[in-house]
Amino acid sequence: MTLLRTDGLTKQFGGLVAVDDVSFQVDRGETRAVIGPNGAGKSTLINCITGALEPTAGSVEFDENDITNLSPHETVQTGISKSFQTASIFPGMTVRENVEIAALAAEHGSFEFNFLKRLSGFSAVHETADQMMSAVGLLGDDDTEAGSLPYGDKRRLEIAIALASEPELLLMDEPTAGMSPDETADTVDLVERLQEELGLTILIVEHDMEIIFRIADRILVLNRGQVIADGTPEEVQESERVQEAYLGGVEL
Amino acid sequence: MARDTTALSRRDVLKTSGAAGVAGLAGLAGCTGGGGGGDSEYPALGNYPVEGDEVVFGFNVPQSGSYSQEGADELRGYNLAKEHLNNGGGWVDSWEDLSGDGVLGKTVASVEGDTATDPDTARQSATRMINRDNAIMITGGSSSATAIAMQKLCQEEKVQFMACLTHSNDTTGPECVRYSFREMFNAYMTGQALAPVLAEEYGEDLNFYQLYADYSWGQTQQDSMNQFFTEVGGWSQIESVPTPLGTSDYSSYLSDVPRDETDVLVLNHYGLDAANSLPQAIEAGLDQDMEIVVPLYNRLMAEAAAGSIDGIFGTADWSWQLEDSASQSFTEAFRSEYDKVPSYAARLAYTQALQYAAACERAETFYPPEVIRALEGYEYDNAGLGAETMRACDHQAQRDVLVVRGLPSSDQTESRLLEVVNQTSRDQLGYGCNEGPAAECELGEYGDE
Amino acid sequence: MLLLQSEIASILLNGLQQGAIYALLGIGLTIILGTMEFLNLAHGALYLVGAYVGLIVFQETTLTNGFLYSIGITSLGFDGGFLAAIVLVPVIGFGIGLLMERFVAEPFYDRPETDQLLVTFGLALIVEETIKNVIGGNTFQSIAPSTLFGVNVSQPVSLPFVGLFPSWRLLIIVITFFVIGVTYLAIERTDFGLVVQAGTRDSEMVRLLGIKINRSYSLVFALGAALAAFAGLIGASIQTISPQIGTTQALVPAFLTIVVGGAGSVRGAIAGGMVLGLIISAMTQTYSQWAQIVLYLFVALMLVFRPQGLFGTAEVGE
Amino acid sequence: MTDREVATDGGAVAESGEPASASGGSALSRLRERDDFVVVASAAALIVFPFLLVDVLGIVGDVIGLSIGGYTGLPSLVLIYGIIVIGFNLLLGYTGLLSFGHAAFFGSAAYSAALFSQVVPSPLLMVVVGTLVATLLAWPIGFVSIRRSGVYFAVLTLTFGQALYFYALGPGSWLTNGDNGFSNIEADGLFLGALPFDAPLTPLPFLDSYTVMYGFAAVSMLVAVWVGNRIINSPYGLIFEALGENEERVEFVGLNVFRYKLMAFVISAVFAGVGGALFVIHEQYIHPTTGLYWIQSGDFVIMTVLGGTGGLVGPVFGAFVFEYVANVVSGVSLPAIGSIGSLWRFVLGAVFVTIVWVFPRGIYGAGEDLVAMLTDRSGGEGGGDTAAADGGERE
Repeated sequence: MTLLRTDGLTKQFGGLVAVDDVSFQVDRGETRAVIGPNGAGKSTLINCITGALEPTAGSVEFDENDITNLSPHETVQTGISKSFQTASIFPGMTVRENVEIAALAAEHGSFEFNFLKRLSGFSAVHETADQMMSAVGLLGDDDTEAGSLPYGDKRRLEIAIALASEPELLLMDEPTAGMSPDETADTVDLVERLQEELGLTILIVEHDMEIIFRIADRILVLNRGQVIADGTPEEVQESERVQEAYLGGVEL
Repeated sequence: MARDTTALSRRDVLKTSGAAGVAGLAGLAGCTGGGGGGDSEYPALGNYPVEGDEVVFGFNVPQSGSYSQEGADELRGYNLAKEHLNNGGGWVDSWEDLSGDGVLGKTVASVEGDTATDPDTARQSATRMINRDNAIMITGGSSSATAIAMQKLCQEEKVQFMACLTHSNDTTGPECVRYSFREMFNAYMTGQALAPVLAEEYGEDLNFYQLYADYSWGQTQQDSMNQFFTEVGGWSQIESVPTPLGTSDYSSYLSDVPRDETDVLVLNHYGLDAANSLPQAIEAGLDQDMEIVVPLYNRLMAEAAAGSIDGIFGTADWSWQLEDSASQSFTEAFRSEYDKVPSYAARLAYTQALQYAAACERAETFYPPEVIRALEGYEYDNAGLGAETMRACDHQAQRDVLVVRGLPSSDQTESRLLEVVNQTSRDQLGYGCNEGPAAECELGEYGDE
Repeated sequence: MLLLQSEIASILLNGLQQGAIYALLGIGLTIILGTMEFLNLAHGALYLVGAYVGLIVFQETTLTNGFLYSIGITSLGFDGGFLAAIVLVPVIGFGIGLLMERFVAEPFYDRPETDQLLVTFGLALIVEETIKNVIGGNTFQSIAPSTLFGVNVSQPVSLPFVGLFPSWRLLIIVITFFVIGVTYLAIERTDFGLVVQAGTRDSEMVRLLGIKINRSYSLVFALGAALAAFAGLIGASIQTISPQIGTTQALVPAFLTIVVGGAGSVRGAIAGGMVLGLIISAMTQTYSQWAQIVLYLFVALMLVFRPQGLFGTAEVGE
Repeated sequence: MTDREVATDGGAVAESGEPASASGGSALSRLRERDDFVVVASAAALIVFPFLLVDVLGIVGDVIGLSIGGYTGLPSLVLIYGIIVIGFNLLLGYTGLLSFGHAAFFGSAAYSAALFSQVVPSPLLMVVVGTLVATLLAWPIGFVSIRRSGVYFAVLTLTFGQALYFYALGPGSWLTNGDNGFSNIEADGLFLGALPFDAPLTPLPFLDSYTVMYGFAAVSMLVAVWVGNRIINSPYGLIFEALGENEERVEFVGLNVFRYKLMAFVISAVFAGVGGALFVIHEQYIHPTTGLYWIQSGDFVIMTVLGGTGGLVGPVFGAFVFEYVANVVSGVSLPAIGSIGSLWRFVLGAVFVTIVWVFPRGIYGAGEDLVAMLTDRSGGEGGGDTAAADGGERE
């Protein structure tokens, strides 16, 4: 059953066509990947889906309703959450506060006039926060300042924030960038574990071939904004176009 | 205007309790009502009765901001007055009301405040002097906005205000109050004094063009110039253009002046503004095509534009160059104390402080309503400008006005930049109590009604 | 209200002259703010210092009060004339800029903007009060020379359309445009200028690329300071000089100029200055009471509908 | 704030200085949670404040021969500016938006309250009307300004303030009495004049600095502190702080960044409106330079940063130091130098520079650090915090 579908999605910056007529689907519960060399348009595609960029043409559907022209916060409210490549967190606030703000948004929508209501009264928000912190193993540090966490923990906090929005689809923008090999392994295990526990659908944008071929059910390959392959890891490996454009003809 | 508050005013309760309380706490000898003649037969009002053997005058002058130099000269005038009130000298020797050993037996002490030529700062420092330092009188200021702000406060607090340097018609017009007196002449009188002299000097039915500083002083000033130039000289006004507060480059305004039509350019700018607009007018060569008039001179501007004031007419409150005995004795006393000649701001300060002291002596009390009545309608001729009357209906002094002209750079000395052309007698100046600015003045209550 | 030809011409001339001073102030501020993202509220104080240094270099100034006077120094400076001032004021401004960058800006690059604001605002107060208490609070005459390069500049010259126009003001337009041109070329053409431009586009990237940025930061700051000081000298030649002119005449116009022109863009500062100068000049010759109101509302409309300013890059103005 | 975004985006790469102004989570914040503690603590401070400022300092002054005591009106004035900067700090300290035009809301509230007093001389209604006008003005100004950030936002808000200032001074003087200032404010007591503002609250002689006006201002301050505390402990407090840290992330957790920033702007304008109305009731006078000029907006910024943007009530200390130096220190005359008079701006400038250099988190922040050091809390929250602030030397 299709959760997310793009239909002829295009994005032009003046003369440059960053995303050129991309149509692809993500099924519920699937781990979908988007790969491609630098500048292939991966991030632009994600930004068009989240509404951070306004697509020049084409449409994006999520759970059968059109989210093409929604702003990012509206897209998140429909059930899509994004974790950033650069661990975008709130450094001056505690770990708990970082996660609670996402849980709060999921709880009461994008805007409320509750500026006199006591935050401590939102029990559901605290429970979700605890759940997500424990899921990423940060419950112990809930009182420390997020900025003083080691880099790996920051990435995991970021994922916890994304999960606290209780999304159906989690977009992960190069989650293992700048990580050591064992940190990468931990993160991958975490992602797989979360998928089973929370029944998440995940769309990963990644450089690292080795991870993609291990955990992705289906892979979309982009090059210069165009789709050059879309299928299971095996099909993608065979396709000459992929090898020639992306792997430089090297046999995997 | 001010509503009649019969309820206990702050001063009454605070006075009797506050002073005693503080004195009690600090263990000072708490005797009250001692010292001078039985001066406590009136109920407490404002900072009256005066406790202890000192009476405090509040000198609130600009010490920061663009008029700090004028404030410094006012302060010299005030301190000289305090010195003479306590130990004799200067005018105190010749004024029969003043004894030379304090006022009503109390030595005169003073506290100082900074108005920063800003109405709110002026009010805050005046409030401090009234509430904390128990000043019986506040005086000072070098702009009409601060003068009006302070006199409104003093009316509420029932503490006497003696306006120093404020030339706007409004101060003793629509914004007048019972608790304020003004020695300085106003824009209306400037117009009356200048018009006949300029009509004779430059001729009849000419065209004049005005620039005016767009605040209370400038507005009333250009009104008066227009009224009297048309009435007396038969002149006609081409246009009167407002220049916003804070303008310092007048070149666009000056290039808008129609050179061929205009015979006289009137720069209703004061102090720092005039020190910018006049030189810029000369630089634009306007003086070649027309006469230029700066209705109100002051020392700050004359010094800062010394190169451009040659032959420029204006008016001034007073000048140390006057020959009469009072002017000479004040100038001598000032020069021996500060080795420089006094500006008219210093004379205004000196006069107003002494006038208040003399009024207290005449009323034989510091009780404000009585002091006010002692000042209202008081005739005097010992303040350097011949016969003067402090009018009862709007508290505006009816006095002579000096018409002056800038000296060429060659004749200028460090202390002599202007020459006195004419001392226009007060009989040709002023207006009735139901005319001009006085018509809009409602003084308000004495405080003992 | 039909504007005569001569009025339009004089509006243009006065607008250019006022705009030139705004542009000088704007360029100085924009390269500092653009390159180092340093919010410098002491920019007005640099204008003030330029005016006073110009005063002392231009003529031997007699003091009548202040600390120096109280210890017996009754005159200050030497009769160097305007030429000496044109040379010395920017040089001294440059030196002060170097010191200021080293001791005030450098420790604050990574501090939040509010801290930069407070320390520079405090510094501006200290500079203003020091000058007032040392040299004295009185107002000095403007220091326009009577002759320059042998040309008599004190008499107005008659121009087509405009009629008589102060020749000194004409010369100011020439001088300031020359300085603006030289600065513009220095930034557009030289490699030092390249660093400045790169810095104003994305100072983060410049730092990451490891370009030895510290030295050019101090040079950029010093150049900005020199320009502000020079603007102070020009201002001092047409208006009186007093301790308040830094705050009243330079600080707000500098910020208005850079936002209209686009923060970080030298071309923007020049254009922004000109546009603001023309608006003020046009309004004072028509509805003068509304001049300031129209100026501020214009800047507001500009910021609302063209956020990045005339030449700013969209990213800077987002 | 470009500087902050750089810090967080670069979070992954360089541990550059954390924005010191955001308060760290700790026992202290739990302490702040409990409403009653904050309100009780504030009430205690308000009860003692006039006595300390006017009477005690007055006696200390008499002893050492310097007139450093406060005067009766000063405590109310400090509270009025305190209320304004509490609201302003929600915008500056928490949400990270530096506005240079808040005098527009202060002044418009003051003038509308003053004009309203001639219709109904009731102080309470004056505060309501003034606050309403400030809020109605803040909505459109906020709507167009919030899209900008950094110096653009500061200058945009400045332009609205300046336009109002020059209107009130020139063309609008038929309404505001222009440069003469507006002084016929009819309300001069609570409950339609029954309790005149100047009269002391209690007949006790040594409590004469406690006037009815001070009572009115103190109650308003208590309400402001209570409301402010509720806001920072409500979802808004969390969201404002998050906005100040990383606006993009707030958008990506599903919150409408624009509307929350606008709410922060309007809430701060409400506080400024209350302050404006109280000011005109206290001072019975308002002038365009006091009410609308950009220097007044600058003073609000200075007071807030001086006091410390980290806590809710930090800025109130900044308001106290600012008003005390401006209105009392300026009147002190030292035996050697003579009257400080004109030097007080020098003193103020020196105080600013020292505070920023020595106490990066303002006076209140310094107090918090002192308390943290004295009680030697574990986790060295205080110490760690300041270390982090200086740690980020630029490479």
